[in-house]
Amino acid sequence: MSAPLLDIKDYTLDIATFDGPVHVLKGINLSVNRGDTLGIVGESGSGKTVLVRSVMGIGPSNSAVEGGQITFDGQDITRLDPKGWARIRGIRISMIFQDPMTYLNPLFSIGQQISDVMAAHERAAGEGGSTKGARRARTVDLLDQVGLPNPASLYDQYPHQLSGGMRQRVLIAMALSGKPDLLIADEPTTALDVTVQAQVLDLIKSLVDKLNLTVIMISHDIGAIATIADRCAVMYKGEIVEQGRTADVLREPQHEYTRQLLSAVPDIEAKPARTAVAAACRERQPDAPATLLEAINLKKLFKTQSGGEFSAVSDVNLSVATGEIFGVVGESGSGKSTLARMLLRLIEPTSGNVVFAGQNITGLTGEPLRQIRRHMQFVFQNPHSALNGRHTIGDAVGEPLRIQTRMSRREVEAKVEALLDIVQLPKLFKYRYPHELSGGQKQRVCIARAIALNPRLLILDEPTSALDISVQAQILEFLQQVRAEFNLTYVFISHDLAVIRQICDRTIVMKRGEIVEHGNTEQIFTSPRQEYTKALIESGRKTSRAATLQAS
Amino acid sequence: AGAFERTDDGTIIVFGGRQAIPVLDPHVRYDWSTRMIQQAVYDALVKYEGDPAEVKPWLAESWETSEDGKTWTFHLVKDAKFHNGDPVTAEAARYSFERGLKLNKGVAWMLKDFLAPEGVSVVDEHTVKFELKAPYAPFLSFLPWWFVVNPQQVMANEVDGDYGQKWLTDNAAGSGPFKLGRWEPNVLYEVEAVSDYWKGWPQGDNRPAGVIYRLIREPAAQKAALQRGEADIVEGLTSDDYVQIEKVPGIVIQDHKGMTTFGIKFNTQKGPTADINLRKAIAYAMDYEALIGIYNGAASLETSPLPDSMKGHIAVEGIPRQDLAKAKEYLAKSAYPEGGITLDYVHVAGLEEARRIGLVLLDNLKELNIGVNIKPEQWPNMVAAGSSVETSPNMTSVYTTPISTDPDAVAYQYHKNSWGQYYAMAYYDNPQVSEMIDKARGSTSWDERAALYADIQKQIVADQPEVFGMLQNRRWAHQDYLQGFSFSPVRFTGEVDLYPLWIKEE
Amino acid sequence: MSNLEQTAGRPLAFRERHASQLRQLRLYSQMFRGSFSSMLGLTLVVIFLILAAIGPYIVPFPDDIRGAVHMGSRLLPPSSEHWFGTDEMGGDIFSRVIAGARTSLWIGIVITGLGALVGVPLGVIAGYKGGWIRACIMRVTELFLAVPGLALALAIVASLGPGLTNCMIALAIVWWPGYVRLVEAKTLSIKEELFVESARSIGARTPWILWHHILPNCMSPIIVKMSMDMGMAILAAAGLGFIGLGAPPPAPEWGAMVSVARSYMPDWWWYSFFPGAAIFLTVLGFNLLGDGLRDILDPRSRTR
Amino acid sequence: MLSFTVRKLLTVVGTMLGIAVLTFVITNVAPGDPARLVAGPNATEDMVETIRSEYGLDQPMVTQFAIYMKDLVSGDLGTSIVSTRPVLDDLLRYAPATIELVLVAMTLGVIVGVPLGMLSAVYKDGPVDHFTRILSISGVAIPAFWLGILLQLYFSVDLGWLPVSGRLPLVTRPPEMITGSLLIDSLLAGNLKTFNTALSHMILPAVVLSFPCLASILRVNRAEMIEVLQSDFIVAARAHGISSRRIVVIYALKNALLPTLAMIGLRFGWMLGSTVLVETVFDWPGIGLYAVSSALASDFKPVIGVTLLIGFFFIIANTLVDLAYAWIDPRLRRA
Ligand SMILES: Nc1ncnc2c1ncn2[C@@H]1O[C@H](COP(=O)(O)OP(=O)(O)OP(=O)(O)O)[C@@H](O)[C@H]1O
Ligand SMILES: Nc1ncnc2c1ncn2[C@@H]1O[C@H](COP(=O)(O)OP(=O)(O)OP(=O)(O)O)[C@@H](O)[C@H]1O
Ligand SMILES: [Mg+2]
Ligand SMILES: [Mg+2]
Repeated sequence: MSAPLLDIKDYTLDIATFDGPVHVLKGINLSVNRGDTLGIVGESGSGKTVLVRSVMGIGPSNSAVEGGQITFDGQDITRLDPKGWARIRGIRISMIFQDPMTYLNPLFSIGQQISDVMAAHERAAGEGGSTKGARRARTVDLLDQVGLPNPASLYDQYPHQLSGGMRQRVLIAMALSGKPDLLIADEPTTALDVTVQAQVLDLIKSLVDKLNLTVIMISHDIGAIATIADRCAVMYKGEIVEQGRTADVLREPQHEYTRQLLSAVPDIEAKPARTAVAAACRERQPDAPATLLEAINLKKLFKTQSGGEFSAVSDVNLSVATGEIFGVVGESGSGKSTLARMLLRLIEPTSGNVVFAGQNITGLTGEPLRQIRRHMQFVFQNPHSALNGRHTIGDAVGEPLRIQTRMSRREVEAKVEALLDIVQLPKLFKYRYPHELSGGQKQRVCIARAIALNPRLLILDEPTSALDISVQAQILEFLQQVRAEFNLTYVFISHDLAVIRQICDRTIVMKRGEIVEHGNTEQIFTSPRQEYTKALIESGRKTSRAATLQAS
Repeated sequence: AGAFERTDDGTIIVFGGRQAIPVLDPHVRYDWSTRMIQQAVYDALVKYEGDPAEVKPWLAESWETSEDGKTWTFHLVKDAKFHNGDPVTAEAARYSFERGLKLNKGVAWMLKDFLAPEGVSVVDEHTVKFELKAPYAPFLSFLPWWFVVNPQQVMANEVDGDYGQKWLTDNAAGSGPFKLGRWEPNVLYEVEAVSDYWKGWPQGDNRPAGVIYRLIREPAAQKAALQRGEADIVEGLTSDDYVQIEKVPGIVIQDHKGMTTFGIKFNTQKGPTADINLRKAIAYAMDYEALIGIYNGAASLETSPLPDSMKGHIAVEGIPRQDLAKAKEYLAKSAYPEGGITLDYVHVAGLEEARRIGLVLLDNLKELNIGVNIKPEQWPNMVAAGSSVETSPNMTSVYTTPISTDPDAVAYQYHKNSWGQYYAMAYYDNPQVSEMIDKARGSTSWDERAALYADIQKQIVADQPEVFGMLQNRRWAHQDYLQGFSFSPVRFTGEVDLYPLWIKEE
Repeated sequence: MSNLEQTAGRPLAFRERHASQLRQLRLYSQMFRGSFSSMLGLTLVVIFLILAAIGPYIVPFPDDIRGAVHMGSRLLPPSSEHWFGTDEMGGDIFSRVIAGARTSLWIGIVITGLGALVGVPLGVIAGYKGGWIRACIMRVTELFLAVPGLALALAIVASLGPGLTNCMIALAIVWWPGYVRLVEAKTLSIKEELFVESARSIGARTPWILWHHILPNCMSPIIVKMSMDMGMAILAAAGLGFIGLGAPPPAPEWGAMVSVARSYMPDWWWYSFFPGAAIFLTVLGFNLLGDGLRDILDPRSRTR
Repeated sequence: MLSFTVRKLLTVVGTMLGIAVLTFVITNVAPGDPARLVAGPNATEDMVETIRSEYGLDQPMVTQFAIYMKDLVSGDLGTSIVSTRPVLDDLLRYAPATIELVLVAMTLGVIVGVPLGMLSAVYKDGPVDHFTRILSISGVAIPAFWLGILLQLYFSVDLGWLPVSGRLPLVTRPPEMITGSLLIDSLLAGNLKTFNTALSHMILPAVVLSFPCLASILRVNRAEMIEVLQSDFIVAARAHGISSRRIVVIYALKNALLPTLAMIGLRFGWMLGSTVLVETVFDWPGIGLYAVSSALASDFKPVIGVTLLIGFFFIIANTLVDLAYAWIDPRLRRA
C-alpha cells in the first residue's frame, strides 16, 4: 500500500478561552488510505468536529496548533496559506455538515449555490469557466445522482422549500460537485428523522461504492458508523482512545470508554427483562384508580400561516393505567409533543376531554387547574432550554415548592437539598447556574423539579433525545429507580424504538396526529399490524442491528 | 462683488431679513416685513417720511378738515395709475377703506371706532370724503398705513365674498413703485420696479430694477451673507455683531434712534406687584446702564412713557434710575419688607434682548432678596395670558412700536379701554389719566393737547405701572455701495423704505 | 467533585455560595476592561456623573450658574481665568457647562425612567397576554412609532409651551413606545421558551411568571437600551432646547446655550463650541457604555 | 394579491387617521391662541373674534375635531391661520425640498455606510474597524444642530467653499419645476450651472442629516456581517472552496442587507424628524422649517399636516422596505 491519503500525526490543538487555553485535541494520530471509510465516534464535545474542521482548515478562529501535523496526499497542510487552501478546500477535500437547515444560504437558490461551487472549482483548477448552461446541466445531473426527484425544477428552488432530508442530499451533492478525493461527513444524519436517516445513510453508502470515495464520517450513533465504515476510531475527551476495523472494535472493545459506550446502546432486538413495577405499584396503592389518565377524542387544530388549518392531533383516545409506563412513538412532527401538552392542559385542546384520576380537567381554570398540576408533571425534551438561565439550580428546583406550598424559606432549602440528593447531584449545585451543568445533569435537575411536589404522573417528552447515548442510559435507569421510589406513572414519548421497547408496558404509535396502532409493547414489536409501524421498526433496526450484528 | 444682480433693467438689490411674509394683503396683516413690501407695491393717500416722521402728500395732493374736526376731504393726484394701467380714483380709495373696515382685520382697529364704512364717500372722481363719528385728532397719522387697492382687480378675484382676500395673499393690486416678481413664500420675495411709476423715481436713472427680500433666519447666516456679498443689506444682527461688522471695510451700519419702547409691565391689579411700593423698589433696583450695555450702547433710556421723537414728549423728572438705597426704602414700605418672594418675568420666546434683560433683572433683584422666574412664552400664548387680569404675569417684557407719530398712539395704551391688549398687561387703572387721554384725542387744538400729554406722562411715571426701559436703536448693516437709505422712526424695526434705494456702481 | 463533597458539611461562606455570580462578574468586568471604547464610555459617564453630583460646588463662578450678569466681561475668549470664555452676559461658560451636567442628568433620568416605567410593563403584558390586549397596546405603540419622535415632541412642547418640564413630558411621551416594542418582542420570544412552559406546568400564576421568568430575561436589553437612551434623551432635549423650546434662562442647559450661542457665530465660536462638545461627549459616553454593556450582556442583539 | 394590496392600503389609511387623532389631541392639550398672533398686536377683541370664527377656533374642541376629521377624509388638511393658505398647498410647496434633502442624505448614508460596515466587519479589529466604530458612535452622539453650525463655520465662513444656507443663491432662478427636486429639474433643463450650485447648497445639510443615519447603517451592517460571516452556511461556502471575495460581497452581504434594510426604513423616518433641526440650521425651506415656524406660532394645523405627511412618508418607506425584503428573501415571497 502506498502512503495514506490523509495522515495526522500527534496533532494537538488548543483553544483560547476566558479561563485560559482548553486542550481540545491531544496528540491525535490517525491515517486514512485511499478508498477507506473511517468512522469516528465519541460523545458530544469530545472534539470530533474540531478535528475534521482542522483538516479542512476551518477550525475555530481562536485556536492554536500546539504540535503535530496533518499531511494530505503527501503535502503538509497544517499551516497552509489561503492560496494553498483554495486548491484543496472543497476540491480535494470536501465536507457534509451536521445540520442541513443552517448550512445552506437561505437567500440563494439551490442550483445557484451548487453551480457557484463548481465555478469556484474550475477557477481554482485554472480550467477557465464553463458556460452557465453547462454548469446547470451538471448540477441537475448531480441532484439526480443524490436521488432527488425532479432535479431540473429543483434547481431554481430555495432551501426553505425543501424538507430536511432533501436539504441533506443537496449538501451531499454540493460536496460531491468537486469530485473530491476525501469526503468528510460530520454527523450527516443526526438532525434528521429516523426514517430519513436510514435513507441518507443508504445514499452515502451507495455513493461510496459507486464513486469509490474516501470517507471520514463522524457520528455518535454507533449503528450508523457500523453501517458505513470499515474502520473506526473512538474519541474521548480530545483523544483517540481506540481505532481499528469496525467489526473488531465493536466486538472486542479495548478501552474502558468504548465498552461503556457499547453497553449503553439500547438494543431494539433485545427482549427486555421487565420488572413488574406496575403490579407492585398497584399492590402498594390498592385504592388508586386503575386508570389514572384518560384522553377522549382529543383533537388539536393549528392555524397555518397561509390561513388554513392544520390538524396536529386528531381524535386521539388513550388510557393510562396507574403505575404503568405508557409509550408514545412516532416520527418527528407526528403530534407527540402536542398530545403531551394537551394532556397537561399546557395548550388547549380544540375538542375532546382529558380525565385525570376520575376528574375531567378539560374545563378547569384558575385555582383548581393549579391544584391538579401538583399531581401531573412534565419533563421536557430539551433540558438546556427548560431551565431559566437566570435562576440558580436551587431556585429552579425550589420553584414548584414556592408556588404550590406554603413552606418557609428554610424548609424549601432543606427540601431542595433532599431532592438534589435523590437525583444524585451534589448539594452545592444549588448555587450553580444551568450553563455550568452538563446536559445529563440538567436533565436530572428537571426531573428533580418535576418530582418536587410528589406528583402521581410524569409525562416525559423525549427526555433523552438531546443527550449522549451513555448519558441516556444513565437517565433511563435513573427514571426507573425514581418511579419505583415514588409510585409514579409515566407517559414516555420517544422516537427511539429501542428505548420504548426497553421500558414501556404499553405503547401507541402515532402518525400525522393519529394513533395508527396501540397495544402491548412487545406485541407491537414482534407483530406490527401497520405498514407504518413496520417501516419504523425496520429503519430503527438498520442502524441498531448493524451494530449488534457486527458485534456479535 | 455685490449681491445685486445686473439685469437689462438695472440692478436688483438683495435685502436679508429674518421674518417671513405669509400674507401680503394690506388690509389683513401688517408687521415690519409685510409692511415693507406693502409700502413698496401699494400707495396710500399719504406717506410717512423723514426723521422726525412727517406725513407727506402722496396719492392725495392736498386735504382739508372741517371746523368740528369730523369731516376730512382728500384731493387725489390725477395721474396715478395702478400697475395694470387702471387710474387710481376716489372710488378706489373709498373701496379700500370700506374693505379694510369690513374685513375687520389688520389695520381696522386704527379707525373703526371713529369711522364707519358708510362714512367714506366719493365726491368726484378725484375727491374722497371721510365723515368721522367724533373728532379724532390722530386720524391723519393713521392714514399712511391704509393702502389703496385696485377694486377692479380685487373684485375680479373674489371668492365667496371674501373681498379677494385669498387672492391678495400673494398677489398685489397696487399702484406703488414696485410690482410683485418672484414670490416663493418662506424663501424669497421679489419686487420689480415699475419703470413708469406715476410719481417718478427720486434716484432717476439709478433706480434699481427690483429688490429681493430674502429670508435669512439666523443672525449668523445673515452676517455671513453680508460678508460674503450675498446680501446688500441685512437687519436683525445681534448687537455684538453690529459692533463687530462695523469694522469690516465696505460695510456701513445704519444706527438710528427709534420709537420702539421697552418696558417691563407689572400686573398692577393682582399679586405682589399690585403694591406700588414694590413696583417702585424694583424700578429703582434696575440697572438701567445694563440695558444700554445689552445693546452695546445702541439704545437710550426712556425719559417718559412716550418715545423721544414723538410729538408732545417731555422728559419727566424723577423717572427712576438705579438707586439701591431708594429701592430698599420702598421695599421696606411695601408688604414685603424682607423680599423673599419670587416673581415671574415673561418674555417672548426667541427675543434675545428681552431674555437678557430678564437676566439683568434677576441679577439686580437678588439685592432685594426677590427671585425672578424667567419664562419664555410663545407670542400668542403670552398675549392670551395677558388678556385677563387673572392670568397676566407679574412682570412682562413688552416692546411697543407706536403705529403713528401722534402721542395718542402711546398714551392710549394707558387708557382703561386698552385693557386686554398686550401693551396694557399692567392693567393700569387711573381714572384721571383715562379722562385726560379721552380729552386729548378729541381736541383739535395742539396746544391744549400738548399740555394734557405732559400731565399724562408725569402721572403715569408716578404710578409706575411698568419699569420704563429704553428705546432701542434701529440698526441695519449694508454694503457701502447701497445708496438712498432713508430712516423714519415711525416705521417698524427692520422696515426700510425701498423706494429711494439704489446701487452705486463703480 | 470530591472537594465539593467535603465542604458540604459546614455552612458555606459567601464566596462559595456565590461563586457562580462572582465568576460571572469577573468575566463581565474582564470583557469590559478589554474594550477600549467601553472603558472610554464608562470614563465619560463617570466624569459626567461626578460633575452632576458636585459640579455646582466646584465651579469657579458659582453665581454665573444662576445667571449673574457681568456686563464688563462679555464674550471674552478662553483664558486662564475663564477656561471656556464668557457668554454674552459675562457669565463664565466653563461654570455653566459644568453645571449643565446636572440638568442633563436629570433630563436623561426622567425621560428614560418614565419611558421604561410605562413601556416595560405594557410591553410585557402585550407580549405575554396576546389577543386583543396585545392588539390594542401594539396599535397605539405603532401609531407613536409611525411619527418620528422629534416631530411629535416638537408638537407637544409647542402646545404645552416651552420649558424644561414640558420638554421632558413631551419626550417621555414619545419615548415609551420604544420600550414597548423592545420588551414585547423579547417577551414574545421568551414566552416560547421551554422554561416558561415548564413554570406553567408546575402551576405558576401569570404574575409569577412575568416577574420571575420573563422580566429577568428581558433585563439585559432593557439595561442596554436605557443606558443608550440616557444619551439619546439628552440629545433630543438639547435639540428642543436648540429650537427654543427647552429650559428657560438662566438654567444652564447645553442645548439652550448652543441655541443662544448660534447668533454669536463665528466670531465668538467658543460660546457654542463648549456646550455642544459637552453634549457630544456625554451622549458619546452613554452610547459607548451602552454598546459595551450590550457586548457583554446581550451579545446577540447587537444590531439595533 | 389584490386583497393584500387592499389590506395594506387599509392599514395605511388607519394609521394615518390614528396619527391625525393623536396629533390633534396632542396639539390641543393646552390652548394656544394663534388668532391673536395673526390679528396683529393692536387688534381689538372683536377683531380677534372675527379671525377665530373664520377659522372655527371659537367652536368647542369636539366640534373642531369632528370638522377636522371630516375634512381630512376628503383630503383637506385645514387652513394655516398664519399663512391663510390651505395646509395641503403649503405642504406641496415645501415637501419637495425636504424629500430631495432626505433622499440625498439617505443615499449618502447608504453608499458610504454599507461598504464601510462591510469593510470593518471583514477587517474586524483592524484600523478600518476602529475608525468606523469611532465614526459610527460619534455619528449617533453628535448633536446635528451643533455639527451643522461647526460645518457652516468651517466650510462656509472660514474656507468659503460652500454656501451657508438656503437651497439656491437668490439671484439664481430655479429651473422650471417638474419633479420639485432642484437637482433633477436643473439636469432636465440641461442647466449644469444651476445643478452645481444646487448641489453645493445641498452638501452641508445632507452631510449633517446623513451622518447619524450613516452611522447606524454602518453599525447594523457591520454587526450583521460579523454575525453572518460566522454562520454555518458561510462556513460551508468556505469549505466548498468559494472565494472569500465572493463570500463577503455576495453571500454574506445579501444576508446582512436584510436587517440593514430595516434600519434604513427606521432611519428614514428618523431623518424626516430631524429635518426640524437641520432645516432650521440651514434655512432649508422644507416641511421641517414649516413645522417649526408654525409650532412656534401655535399654528397647529400645519403641525398636524407635517406630522401626517412625515408619517405617510414613513409608512411608504417601510412598505418599500417590506417589498425589498420580499425581493431579497425568497422565504417571504408568496406563491
Ligand atoms: N470556537 C470555540 N471556542 C471555544 N471552545 C470551542 C470552540 N469550538 C469548540 N470548542 C470546544 O471544543 C470541544 C470539542 O468540540 P466539538 O465541536 O469538536 O465536539 P463534537 O465532538 O463535535 O461534539 P458534538 O457531538 O456535540 O458535535 C468542546 O468542548 C467545545 O466546547
Ligand atoms: N404552536 C403551533 N402552531 C402551529 N403548528 C404547530 C404548533 N405546534 C406544533 N405544530 C405542528 O404540529 C405538528 C406536530 O408537532 P409536535 O411538536 O407535536 O410533533 P412531535 O411529534 O413532538 O415531533 P418531534 O419528534 O419533532 O418533537 C407539527 O407538524 C408541528 O409543525
Ligand atoms: Mg460536532
Ligand atoms: Mg416533540
